[in-house]
Amino acid sequence: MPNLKSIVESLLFVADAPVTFDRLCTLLEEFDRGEVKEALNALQDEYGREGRGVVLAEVATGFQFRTPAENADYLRRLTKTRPVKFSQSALETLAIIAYRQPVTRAEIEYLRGVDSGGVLKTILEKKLIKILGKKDIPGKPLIYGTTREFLELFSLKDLRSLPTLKEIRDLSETAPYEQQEELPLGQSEGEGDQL
Amino acid sequence: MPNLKSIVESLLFVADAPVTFDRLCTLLEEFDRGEVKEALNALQDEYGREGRGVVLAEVATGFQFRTPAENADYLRRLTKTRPVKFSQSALETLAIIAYRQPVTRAEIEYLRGVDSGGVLKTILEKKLIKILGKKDIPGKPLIYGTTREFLELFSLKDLRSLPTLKEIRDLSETAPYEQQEELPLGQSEGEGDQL
Amino acid sequence: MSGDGNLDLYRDEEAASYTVKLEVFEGPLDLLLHLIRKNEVDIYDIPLSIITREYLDYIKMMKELNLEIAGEFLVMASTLIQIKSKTLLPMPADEESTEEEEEDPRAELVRRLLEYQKYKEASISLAERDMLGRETYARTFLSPELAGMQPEEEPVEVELFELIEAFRKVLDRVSEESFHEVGAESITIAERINEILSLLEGKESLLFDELFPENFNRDFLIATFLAVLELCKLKMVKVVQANRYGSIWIQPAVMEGEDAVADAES
Repeated sequence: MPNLKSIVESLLFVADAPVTFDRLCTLLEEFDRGEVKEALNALQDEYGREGRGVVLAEVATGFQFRTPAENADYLRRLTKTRPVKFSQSALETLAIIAYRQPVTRAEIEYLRGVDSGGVLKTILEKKLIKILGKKDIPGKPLIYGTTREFLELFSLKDLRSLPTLKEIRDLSETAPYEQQEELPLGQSEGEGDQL
Repeated sequence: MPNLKSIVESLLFVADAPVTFDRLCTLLEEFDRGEVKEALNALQDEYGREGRGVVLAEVATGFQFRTPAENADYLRRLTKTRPVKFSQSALETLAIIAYRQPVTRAEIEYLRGVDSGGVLKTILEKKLIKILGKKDIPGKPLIYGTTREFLELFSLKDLRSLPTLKEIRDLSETAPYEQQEELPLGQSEGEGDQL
Repeated sequence: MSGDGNLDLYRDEEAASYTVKLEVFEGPLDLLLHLIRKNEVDIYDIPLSIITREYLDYIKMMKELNLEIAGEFLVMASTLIQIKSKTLLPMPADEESTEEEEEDPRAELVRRLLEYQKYKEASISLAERDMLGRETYARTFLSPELAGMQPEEEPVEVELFELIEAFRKVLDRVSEESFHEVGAESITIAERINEILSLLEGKESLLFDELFPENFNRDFLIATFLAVLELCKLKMVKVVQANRYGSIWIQPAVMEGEDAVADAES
């Protein structure tokens, strides 16, 4: 016997946008609208109690769990140190520097085919790369390499522990067994019956 | 006077990944750890009651609100995403890596008896395993281990909460092995995201 | 052929039209375990004649169905035949039987089967757990409460595999000739370059011999030489010798300074 109140609670919790009553009834077509309404009311009572960290808000577009305004300051702390995902361009640039160091901005841009100044600045600020010096060619461009922080980020002992492209490519190759010779399958047939 | 239980509830609710107890204490530095622990315990009691549509789970060394398994069918209607399906080879490889990490590809293949490069690449791409570095033996093979995402996916608190490996003495007597035939090995194609 | 030895009979319609039901096995060990269980025999005393025959029958059936057979299945077949022929050999006359008793030729296979069985069990219990996105759901999106807030610090979250995949994508776009293969060797050279540069940091010169620790191996030596050559080519170091037979010194050609960092901002 399904617990409708529990189901509605789950649905509203997982939904990434407010859910209207009609939508709820459509999702739960085997229940009648009165039952759904009842479950919703029970939830509103429960989440309406004093001192809850989650409330069931009814906004123009439907029902949604939200946090009460008085906790907002604490939530802000959560975002202070939110881990960020690298953009593909940052990842590419970092990879080129890791595997080709020491390398100049012009070389990076040649490989990537796009301007990489902004991205270089970002990963410099994150201290994942450093300026090793200047290349003694006309224009004296800066040359870049990775830092100790880079190794720490990837828990690498040293640059030698970086996997090579070949090692990754080998993963998707087919087994070396393919050139196996034919087995004398026929000759074994009789043998098995001997015992 | 801030209501710590309410604040912790809000924090766990908006966080998009499990929050460890230590992280919680750092975020709430003006409270002492004992108080935070108490608030957390009170929440666990509250969300542990019968018939809740949201439960407070302990996964990947942190705390996270999740929905109970009995509501899964209804939630599927909302998310419309087909549940993740794993091939037996992905599961076997994951199990070996989980229990034997750090482990090399050669070790995995010896244990499974088949080439596992392709499946390794797939679960690397899914971020369920990661490259830990290289083993300090001739040839310097890559070594693999499981990720936080692995723990989150399988609702594991940490690697210690993996069920202990059973040493099976006699195949023909063991009940668990009997279930092998019921594994939906063939019926997986088409539906779901096969790994 | 599937690299995993995953022989899925019902992958295409042609195969599905066969009425024979062939079970799918992960590999030879999986198939052997199945045969042992099916015949209800003791894994510590495998009747090789029966098991080998059934194993080969299975492979023969796959051949008849024109299924590709993973090489590992064939390797195991020959192993089985080998072990079987050993067990069929008459025991040598007991003259030298005082020596340690020879191990059962099946022992290694039994060990592997038991070990494999252990992980197969583990994989089954993994699959039975409440899986995120299957039995249990969490909020994985950014809450509206946090949407407008800009993080102050940004610890980076990235896996090594993502880094190398990004590099692979770059290489895929660039022609082969303009980019020689990146192997372990160039990593070592890059590493030595960094080490030499950090050794040079804040110094006016460095004795060439200092680059070689007491017990270096040949690869290390080559990498160090190539690193010094690369640094010369980049004009980052100068190699000088005080007199014809004197010590060789390495000097930084460009001093790293505050202005270098400032330039990066541009």
